[in-house]
Amino acid sequence: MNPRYIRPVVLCGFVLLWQLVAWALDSRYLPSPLAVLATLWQQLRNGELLFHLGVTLLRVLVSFTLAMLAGVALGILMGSRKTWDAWLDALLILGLNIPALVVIILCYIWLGLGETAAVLAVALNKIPTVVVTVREGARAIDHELLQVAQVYRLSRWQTFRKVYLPQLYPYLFGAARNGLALIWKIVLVVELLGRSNGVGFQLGNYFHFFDIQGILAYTLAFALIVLALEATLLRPLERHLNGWRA
Amino acid sequence: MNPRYIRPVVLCGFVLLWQLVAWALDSRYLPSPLAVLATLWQQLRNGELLFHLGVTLLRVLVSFTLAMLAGVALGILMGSRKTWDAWLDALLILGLNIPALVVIILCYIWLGLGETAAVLAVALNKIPTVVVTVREGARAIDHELLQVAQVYRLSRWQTFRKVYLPQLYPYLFGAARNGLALIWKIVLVVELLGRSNGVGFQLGNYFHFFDIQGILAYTLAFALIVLALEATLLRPLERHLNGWRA
Amino acid sequence: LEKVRVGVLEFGTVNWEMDTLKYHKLDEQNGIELDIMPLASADASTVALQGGAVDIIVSDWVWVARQRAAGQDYTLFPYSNAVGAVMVKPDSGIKTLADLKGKKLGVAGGPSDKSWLLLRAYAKQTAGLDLQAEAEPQFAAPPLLNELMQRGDLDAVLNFWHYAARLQAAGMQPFITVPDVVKGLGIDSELPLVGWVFSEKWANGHPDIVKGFLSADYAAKQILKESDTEWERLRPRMKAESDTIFTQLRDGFRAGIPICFGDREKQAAANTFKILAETGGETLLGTAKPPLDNQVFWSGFGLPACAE
Amino acid sequence: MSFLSVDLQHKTYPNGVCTLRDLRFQAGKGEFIALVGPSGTGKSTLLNLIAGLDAGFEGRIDYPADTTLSFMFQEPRLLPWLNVEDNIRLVLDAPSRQADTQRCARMDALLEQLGLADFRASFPGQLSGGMKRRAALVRAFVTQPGLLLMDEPFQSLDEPTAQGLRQLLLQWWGETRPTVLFVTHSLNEALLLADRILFLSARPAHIILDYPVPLVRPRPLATSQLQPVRNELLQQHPELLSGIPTFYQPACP
Amino acid sequence: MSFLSVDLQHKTYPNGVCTLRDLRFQAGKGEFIALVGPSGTGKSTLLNLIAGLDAGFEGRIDYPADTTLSFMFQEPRLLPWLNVEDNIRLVLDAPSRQADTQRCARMDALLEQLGLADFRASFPGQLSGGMKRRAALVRAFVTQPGLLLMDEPFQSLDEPTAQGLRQLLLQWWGETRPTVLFVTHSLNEALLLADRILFLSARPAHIILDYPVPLVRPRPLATSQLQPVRNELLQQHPELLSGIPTFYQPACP
Ligand SMILES: Nc1ncnc2c1ncn2[C@@H]1O[C@H](COP(=O)(O)OP(=O)(O)OP(=O)(O)O)[C@@H](O)[C@H]1O
Ligand SMILES: Nc1ncnc2c1ncn2[C@@H]1O[C@H](COP(=O)(O)OP(=O)(O)OP(=O)(O)O)[C@@H](O)[C@H]1O
Ligand SMILES: [Mg+2]
Ligand SMILES: [Mg+2]
Repeated sequence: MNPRYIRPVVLCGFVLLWQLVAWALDSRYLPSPLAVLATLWQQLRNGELLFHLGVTLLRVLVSFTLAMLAGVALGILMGSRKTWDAWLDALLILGLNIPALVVIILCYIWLGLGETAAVLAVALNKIPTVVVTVREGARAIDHELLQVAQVYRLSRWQTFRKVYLPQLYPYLFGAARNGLALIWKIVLVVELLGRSNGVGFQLGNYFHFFDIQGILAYTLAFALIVLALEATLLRPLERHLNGWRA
Repeated sequence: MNPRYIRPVVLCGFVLLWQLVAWALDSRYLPSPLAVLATLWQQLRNGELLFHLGVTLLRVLVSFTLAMLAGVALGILMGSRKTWDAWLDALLILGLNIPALVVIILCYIWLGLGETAAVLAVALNKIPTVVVTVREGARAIDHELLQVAQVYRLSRWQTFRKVYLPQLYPYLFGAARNGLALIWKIVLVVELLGRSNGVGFQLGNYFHFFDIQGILAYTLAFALIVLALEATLLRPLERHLNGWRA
Repeated sequence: LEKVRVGVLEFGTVNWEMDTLKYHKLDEQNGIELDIMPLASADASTVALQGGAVDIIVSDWVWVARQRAAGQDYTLFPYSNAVGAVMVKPDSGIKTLADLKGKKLGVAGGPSDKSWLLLRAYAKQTAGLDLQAEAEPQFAAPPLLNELMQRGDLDAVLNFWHYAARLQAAGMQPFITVPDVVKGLGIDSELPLVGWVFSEKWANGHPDIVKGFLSADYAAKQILKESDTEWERLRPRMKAESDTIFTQLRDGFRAGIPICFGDREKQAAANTFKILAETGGETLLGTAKPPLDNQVFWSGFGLPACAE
Repeated sequence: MSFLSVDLQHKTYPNGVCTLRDLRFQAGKGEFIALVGPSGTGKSTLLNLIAGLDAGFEGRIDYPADTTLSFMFQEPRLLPWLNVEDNIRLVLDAPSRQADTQRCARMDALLEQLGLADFRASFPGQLSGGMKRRAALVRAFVTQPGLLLMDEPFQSLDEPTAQGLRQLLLQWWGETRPTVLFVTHSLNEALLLADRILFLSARPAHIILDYPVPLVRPRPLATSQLQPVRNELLQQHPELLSGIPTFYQPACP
Repeated sequence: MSFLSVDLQHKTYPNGVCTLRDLRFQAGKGEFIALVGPSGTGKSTLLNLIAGLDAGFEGRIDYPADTTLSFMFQEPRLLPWLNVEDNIRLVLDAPSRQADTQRCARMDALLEQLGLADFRASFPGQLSGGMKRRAALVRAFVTQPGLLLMDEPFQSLDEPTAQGLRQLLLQWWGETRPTVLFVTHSLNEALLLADRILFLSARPAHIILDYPVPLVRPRPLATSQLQPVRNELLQQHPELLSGIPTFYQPACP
């Protein structure tokens, strides 16, 4: 099959299967995709979905950017300098393993129930995971190629852009994909605990009443956005950057 | 400074700083490390901590193993076979971006409120992130070295063990570290929502009374375990495997 | 002895009662064996009930009404009348509902919380104030709200009774309680909001268990109502930081013990439901619509005090 | 009787570069064939096709299915995470040739002969360019292949070492008689080693001369003694080493 | 006047391998020096030290601080994710030498001369071994360095191509007169190109003969005409190319 059609076919197949299973089980814990779509549509029409999704996406965007910038910088530092690694490693492990809940609560308490606290809490949860991934990449850097850059006196920026970064791409893509997913998971908890809008806030409501249909409708909306992002941005970018491997 | 001492020094420095800040602020939202240690000790003495921590660690262990095995297998498959990637990619993105909460609820409802459901829910949350990381590694595999294996007719297992896997190590370490952290985060939610023991259950109770001291005591206990794991297992292993890079 | 599995918050108020029940072997005396499943969050108990891990949990009748409308046959028997209160600082200057305008008001339980909806209806009715739009409601987890209130980040907070009790011990004052609000809305009766929730089908299949459990629970309540020594025994469970908090919690609990549940109360609930439906709309009720389904309340048991 | 038969219509890479076209030859069992041709014509490509590493071509390549292969690639291609000894043991442990004491002794002898005995425990990153190449040679020699493919094996080695290795190769070939395809840029080397020399044209490569070397073995080692044969060959075929010949440039289909 | 002065007590790698010991020489500005020595002795190590890529040694290496360098490594070391043209442009765009039209024209000419004009857009992975090497040569030539380090640059190229490149190198050296250090295993190549040949001992490397080439420029291109000089040299110093000499093996401190 032409690979361009595989993805849509898989998605349709998935929805179809879901519909069939939903019919067969006829359980309120597995609403049919049609019902979920209906809820989605209704929420879309009355504007709630767009509002909450918009708010959440904004938070995701800001904290994603923050976390990637800080995480990549720290990851490269720790991966390329042994001393920095030794100094920061223990704190990294601590940061990595503090429960999200703790960070969120402390942020809310110290910074108040505001956007700053919310976004910061998410970013803080995310940064260590980016560092861990990128650090591995920086450790695996090919020094022979860096020597080329050094001998020919490339500027720091050129060396970074053309020699260093391309070796990190696989790690960056991994970190970005996982990062988006993790942030989305944490933003929900953050919103559940202390915001008055956003998808997490809505999901909290739905969860309280066990409205799985509503939960799935919001999940679907976010998943569709990520799928679109994959198809229009991440995948083409990755294909472009990996052209030389073919 | 001798690098062997840096890590302990950093940890002590961190605790000292924390103690100072705690004294200066004198706020119940930032209990001093001494107070936290006291709680830790008390919980240790009365056996509660060991019990809950033990239960949680067992869940972490089982779901970590499950998730790494499934994730690495799928990641290699998708990274090395374009067709499989096209077929599974959309589902991977969906799996990656389903909120943890949704998976957990559905597992509990469909499988009943038992250990199977808990462990499965955690593993399901984790698998896609392993796949995403390992897939990038598999895409970056050096085919020239695989050709050596092919020409000299190495067995499949040898090829995998000696030629393929070493190229994946950086990705595997990234996935393992992040995985441990993520699983720990999710296991807490899982326990919060449907188990009668474990650290998540205890943290929920502490949160109920806003007992930050208790929360930090449990956090500390887990962090210490991970730090020990890093020092005795992960770091030496990584150093051993990376010996050739020196 | 027949087993009955009950899901309760490990450190919630319900567990005090269960502890007393167990301690005095009231379950055996009533022909059942109580099996307590401790849980760490309110949502965990609903998951447990729907997942079939427990037979009985505590929830509220709006939740039951909504689940029934969605095809679940849950039913409820009153457990407590104690609900929340709006707490303010003594020097906050908030005297009337109108003073809440533009104030930061913490709300526990989310925008669909019953107390919050009733408060909104009341404010609308008496002060013409739309709290949702004209005050600044902040929805957050109850313990977090308590802390933020004590830090002065909030001007007022609507919280569950045992959290409110702690705030009162910390020097805050109740500005208005939910019973006040209910009364103000013209509902002239005791109104239980939370209760034991179980499946109607299961209850019909095991009427003796339900009866036994509810009787045992009633007996436990009576002990807690009368005996101070019993409270001393429970004290470690309550995690009361001070005597004041301890007393507040004890008295609050006692005040919430329902005395009677008859037609009058059911009517009150139906009226309240109408108000909730107006304020909360579909977000709150889902597919449920007034009038309130009669079967929401379990009729297989009556409180002895109003048997007549 | 022919052991290896190559009959290629053409090999075109996905990006459209046509490297081999109408390239045909046969090799007898135990024959030593040298391949000489300009840089970038398709010599390495040809060896890849013969080794079965690339199935995207038009034509046929036949040799007995149970033939064991050794391939000395153009670059050493050692596994950087295995030390010299482990790199060699890896191919010794392959299922088709369980490492026995005899083979291990052979490995030790080869490491000694190639001056790597002190570097058994070194990782490839700690070796010089020539040492990596020597380690790869040990790897190729230690297994006893029926078909040996060598892609400029002695480049980047100093003359005495290279000369010693040539002798070693000849001696070993005399003992076990594998069929050898040997790519080189040095006509002298080809004259010294091979039974036949196949001269390849520029891309797309085909054979412009199939030259049986008219020298008896053992052959003279000094270059000066090869000179007459070399001169005669170049006199008859002046185009052979005249750089990139342009007289044959058909397009691929 | 000396341009480059090398005065090394020793260079020992962290794993204890001692490669250079008491190695001292000076090079005048514009001098062309060839380095000849057995495989694994420390020639690449020496070039690395001179290029400033490794500071872990005892001794001094001096040359003017503003000297621009080119280094043709032993392996091509192209960036695999940049195509041929971008690999070259990368060094053209370095801050010290902004790419101007003249330099770009130079790049085009070189690509043409080295037969890579049709492969500007190819990635290194799509080139043959010799083509990669030629691309790396373009990269080294296109910048106009004051000090040019070349580590066996013409290995793995067919003879006509290599010969053409030697001429090109000589012509270009005549025009811009960089100081050149040229590692080679071919005595003929060294005799053809260099003003002086430094013969290195086996590891730990030091200079066993500093030989000024007694030939006027332009020199004969045919090997046969170099033969008398070569023979005389080898007669005087029979140990030079006799494989790995063992007469000097002091331990490092
Ligand atoms: N990174 C390293 N770590 C340890 N030892 C090294 C390292 N690099 C090189 N060596 C050792 O230093 C010695 C000299 O290496 P070098 O690469 O300089 O040799 P060379 O003269 O260039 O040889 P060739 O002609 O084979 O390229 C070798 O014995 C090698 O094992
Ligand atoms: N993977 C590839 N994709 C596209 N073209 C390729 C690929 N590999 C080789 N080529 C092209 O095929 C031609 C022949 O390459 P090959 O490596 O076989 O040459 P060669 O004869 O071995 O040359 P050399 O003596 O320089 O090693 C070259 O023009 C090269 O550009
Ligand atoms: Mg080749
Ligand atoms: Mg070298």
